[in-house]
Amino acid sequence: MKRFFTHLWLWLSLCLPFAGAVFAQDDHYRFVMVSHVGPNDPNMIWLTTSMKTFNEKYPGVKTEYLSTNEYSLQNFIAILNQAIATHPDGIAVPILNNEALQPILDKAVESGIPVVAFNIPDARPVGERIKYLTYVGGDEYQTGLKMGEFVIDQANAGKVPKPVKIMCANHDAAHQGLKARVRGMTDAMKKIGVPVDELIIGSDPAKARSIMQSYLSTHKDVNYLYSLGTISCPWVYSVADQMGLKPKLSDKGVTIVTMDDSPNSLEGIKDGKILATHNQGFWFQGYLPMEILYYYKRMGIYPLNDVLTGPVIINPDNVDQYIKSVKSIIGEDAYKKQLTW
Amino acid sequence: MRKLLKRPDLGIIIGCLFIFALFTLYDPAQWFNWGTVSNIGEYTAILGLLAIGQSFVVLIREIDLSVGSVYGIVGIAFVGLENNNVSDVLAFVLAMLLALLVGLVNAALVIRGKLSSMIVTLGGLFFYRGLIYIITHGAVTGVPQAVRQNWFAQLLGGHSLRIQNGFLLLLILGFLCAVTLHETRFGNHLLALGGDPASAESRGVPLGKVRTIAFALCSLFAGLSAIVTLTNDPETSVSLGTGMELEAIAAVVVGGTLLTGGRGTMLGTILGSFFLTAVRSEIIALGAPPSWYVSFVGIALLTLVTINTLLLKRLRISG
Amino acid sequence: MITGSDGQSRPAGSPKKPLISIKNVGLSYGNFQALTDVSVDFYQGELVGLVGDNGAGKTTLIRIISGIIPPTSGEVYFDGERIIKFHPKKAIDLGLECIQQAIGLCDNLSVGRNYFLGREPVRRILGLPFLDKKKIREASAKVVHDFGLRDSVDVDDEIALLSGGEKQTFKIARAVTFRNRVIIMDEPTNHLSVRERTRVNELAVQLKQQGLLVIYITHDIFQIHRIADRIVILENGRKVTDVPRDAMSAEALEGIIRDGSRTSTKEPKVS
Amino acid sequence: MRAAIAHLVRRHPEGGTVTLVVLISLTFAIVTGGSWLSTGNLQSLSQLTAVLAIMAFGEAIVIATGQIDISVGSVSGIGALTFLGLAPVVGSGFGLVAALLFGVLIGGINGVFVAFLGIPSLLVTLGTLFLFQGIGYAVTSGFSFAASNVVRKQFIYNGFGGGTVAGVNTGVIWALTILVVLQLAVFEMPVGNRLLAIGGDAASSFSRGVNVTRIKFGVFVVSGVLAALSGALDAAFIGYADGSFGAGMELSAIAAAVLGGCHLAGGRISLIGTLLGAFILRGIQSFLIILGVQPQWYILVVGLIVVLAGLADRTLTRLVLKR
Repeated sequence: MKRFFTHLWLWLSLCLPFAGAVFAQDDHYRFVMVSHVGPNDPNMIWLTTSMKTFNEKYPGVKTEYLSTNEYSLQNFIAILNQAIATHPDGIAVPILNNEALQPILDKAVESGIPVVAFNIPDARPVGERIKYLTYVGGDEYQTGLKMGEFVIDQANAGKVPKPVKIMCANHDAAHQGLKARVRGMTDAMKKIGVPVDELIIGSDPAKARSIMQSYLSTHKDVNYLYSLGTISCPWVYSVADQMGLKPKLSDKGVTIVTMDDSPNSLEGIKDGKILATHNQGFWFQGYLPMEILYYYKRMGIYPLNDVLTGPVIINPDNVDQYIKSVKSIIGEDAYKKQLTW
Repeated sequence: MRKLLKRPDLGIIIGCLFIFALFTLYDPAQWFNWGTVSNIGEYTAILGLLAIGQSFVVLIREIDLSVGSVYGIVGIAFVGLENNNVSDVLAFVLAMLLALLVGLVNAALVIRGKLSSMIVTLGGLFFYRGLIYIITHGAVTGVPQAVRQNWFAQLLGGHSLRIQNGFLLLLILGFLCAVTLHETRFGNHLLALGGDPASAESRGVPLGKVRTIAFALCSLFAGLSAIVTLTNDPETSVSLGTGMELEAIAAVVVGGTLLTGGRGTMLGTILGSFFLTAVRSEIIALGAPPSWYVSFVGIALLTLVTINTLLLKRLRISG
Repeated sequence: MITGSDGQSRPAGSPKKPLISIKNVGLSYGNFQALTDVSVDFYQGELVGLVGDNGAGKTTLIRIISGIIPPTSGEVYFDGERIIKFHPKKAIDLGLECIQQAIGLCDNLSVGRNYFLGREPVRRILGLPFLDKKKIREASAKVVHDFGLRDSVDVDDEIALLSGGEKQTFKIARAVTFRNRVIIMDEPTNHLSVRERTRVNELAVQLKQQGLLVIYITHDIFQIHRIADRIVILENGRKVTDVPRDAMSAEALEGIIRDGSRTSTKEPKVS
Repeated sequence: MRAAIAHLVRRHPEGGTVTLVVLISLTFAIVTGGSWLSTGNLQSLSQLTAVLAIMAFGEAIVIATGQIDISVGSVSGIGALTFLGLAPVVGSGFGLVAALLFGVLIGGINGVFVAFLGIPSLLVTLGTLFLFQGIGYAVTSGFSFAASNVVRKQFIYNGFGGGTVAGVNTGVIWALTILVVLQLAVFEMPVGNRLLAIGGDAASSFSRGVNVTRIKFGVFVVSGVLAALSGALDAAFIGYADGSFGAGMELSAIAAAVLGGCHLAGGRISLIGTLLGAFILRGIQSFLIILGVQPQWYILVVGLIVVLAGLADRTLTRLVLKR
């Protein structure tokens, strides 16, 4: 956590003094972010919004956001290959899988295209890992692990019930990031001997609710629901509520934890519907890779360490502050529109 | 008895009785539980409405693969309009007009363009989903609390006597459609067209009109199903309705309607929706591995369709 | 590959041994009896008229003989050998050609490919069977020419470009030009002009004279009475009459058909 | 003039698609200032086209008999998972054989239901689509499906999609080989004549002695094998596979076949057209990426193109069959 802030502040302090106007006008670069965060993931808007901010600062630089429609490594690689074939001046890309991406990205780097990893790192040490400049983002496994540890802490403090069994609601069966979150949660719960189930709910709301109801009606010992993405968080709550499982935060009934800093998660915490959520700094994940690529192209410098933007746990103690910052970035109006409680 | 044996929905009636008996014997506590019943009822309503629409199209030997995407786009239009301070009734009307438009476009391409409905609606499946992605940019949207509590949202999404209104709506519309299908001239035309288009035309059935109505009804039911879903739980996402076209077709066919047209019942379609929902629900409840239920839906589909086909063969032989 | 010809000499008169022998054949769809206990023999070198009203079971009987459906009871012998496996392929291999009313041509295929469908001539290249397109083209072009179809018909064009009459003529031509032993014609003169009809009837007689067995199905007793050697009448799935042509007049035979159909009104029909 | 065009189209159902490919390629090349035709893009495009085309060939063969196979997406996923799951354990040769055997097995299941039990193919393959998708999800939650460095050096792995020959992915060579083989089988051999006959009129072909059941069964097996091969080739190219592998590809494969001039009613197909159809679909995607358009527009454009291609094909056919 400390490292995260050190680097973050370092970078922000580096970025801000150079107003875009100083030299941006005569630089014509094209940076591409190839992403698996598609339109079925509400976080996409954070990435695109932050890239827009970057563009306002450097009007001469063209940025493009390319993503698959849903999680699919196969399609992702197809798009990545085609993006590389256009010879952009820099690429930002999540390392969905080391083995799959190594040959492609190493070749891109060799051909002179700088690469910045975001959202998912290559976990191997520098030297062995893919030759990207640096990594900006959180860590999916840590995200699950830290949330598990937070839950145990809170339960020990008596604020919430002790976990008996945990259900992870997974809306995308193929998404490796979600699976890593489940592994993190499972490992955290192993320490206190609590079983963790993963339920594939699919991404259609009606079907997802039906599937969860079926599961919960017989797995009555489940008292923690981990919604692995913002998208499923309101579904999880409404199902638990309809089934009379008392999801409202207290030391009884079921407790819900979720992921990401969407208005739904934040307002959910504020209203006491959700115990906690995670933020992995999606705004930074969109913005910083562009800055890093720009600095690299312009001056040949780049941070030698990874820039960790998360995980950060958002809970009732810090949620108000957080809501303010979110509103300042995406705007009051968009914030309200995305709210589905 | 002979009359019963000749019903196209015999297979699904047996299937439903079978799972009913099986689940009753195996897991009565879970099965006779209001939570389970209302859960199954809720999704049966959504799937059933989609499937009723699909039935009309399947009965005339066509298919509509676009219903999942239409469900999505109509739902998103409905919520989007409500968000822009359009009153909910007006939003409903406009969203349903959109559905109607989609149905008419499908019908026009099939009739005027003389295209196979599979091509037309496969195109629609892609097109409307693409439109959803582009319009929403991936944003999840909901409707304000106030709108959700008013009478209209309650009418479609609320409960009466602890039963979802959506489910009641399914029963009412299912009954009306069954009457339309078996007791009216339009229904007769529809079945004739499905059974033998050439003969139907020679007997003066207005083929174009019947086809147009069938496609329009299919899209309208898809839209209605989406709105029922969203008044109950008003959250849209780009994946709203993905893969629903396949489930709807599965429900229709499991319910005994022939893909070759002209034979089928609305009761069968509703029971088909119930069957798929109930089986999936029980499989999850019984603790099947988390992703295996996808496979079980496939197996259920194969089994019932096989039974239906074999029954039909026996029937054909016995004249 | 398959020529249908067994190289045997074909005497003009009827030999003692039947070529096709049908013994007590029955066929039922559930509780509907399409054929009941039908026994009939067909001999080489004769032209048999198979007559009956709609739904009498003519087409069903033909479908059994040409291997499309197996009977539910009874036996079928071809050239003294009992048929166990019913499949059109087997019938064609035995030298039996059936010209059916509705089916027999695939609209999407070219004239040449339709001509040889099911018995395509091949050239072996590296042991693999490749279509001998030259042979297909030449053989089918000859047939088209011999049977007086339009000169503009290109054998590489889809058969869908032919008119109904042309298609019927082509089917007959196909059945005739392969050297077969049995030709079955199911209502061959439907859709044909008067002149074409005469030609078909002449052809049936010619084929018989060449020593083939010709089974000619029709409901027009007067037409068949002029050319057939023997008339078999089916009614409600039963054989009611089996007489040499000279034994009864066409009018008398028509009477049998008319009387038979009066009792059939209660039974469901099979087309 | 019209007769001449009609004649041309009659003999070459893919004529429309060829014209479209030329037009699209020219437009794309000009609009992108030549970068659509860059070596890098063509390399990536050819690999993508090959994988989709192999699947679409199988689909086209099924469509030729008037059936449809929508399980191919799941089958290719199973093929990919089997190949990469077994390659590190038993070597890529056996892995590949196992993957293809699974293709045969699933194709065989489809074939039994369709050909022997007479159940509509749309439903059967819908069932197997769900069935094997679930199995794909289930197996990927416990095992790893990545090509190790040892596997990546194996000859078979490189020969089946993992490597390149003269800058061209080996998958492309397989696609072309399969195209030649199928083209010969469908248009130059008796079996192809019978296959098309079944699609045109199953009852007539049966009456001509064609073994309809066996051929219907056979096309599903072929489709299954090709789908599994297509999955294995792409998995070897990527070096990793997950549960989403092949998801949704069935619709692209059908779209490629329709674009290529295959009639869904059966009896009239073009394999060269199918290859070009796959090329168009993939080409549009790369075109949009070069323009910097979000790929979400892609499926919208695909939807439009499928319908427009259907309309164009319809017009051509009407022209052709006018007497």
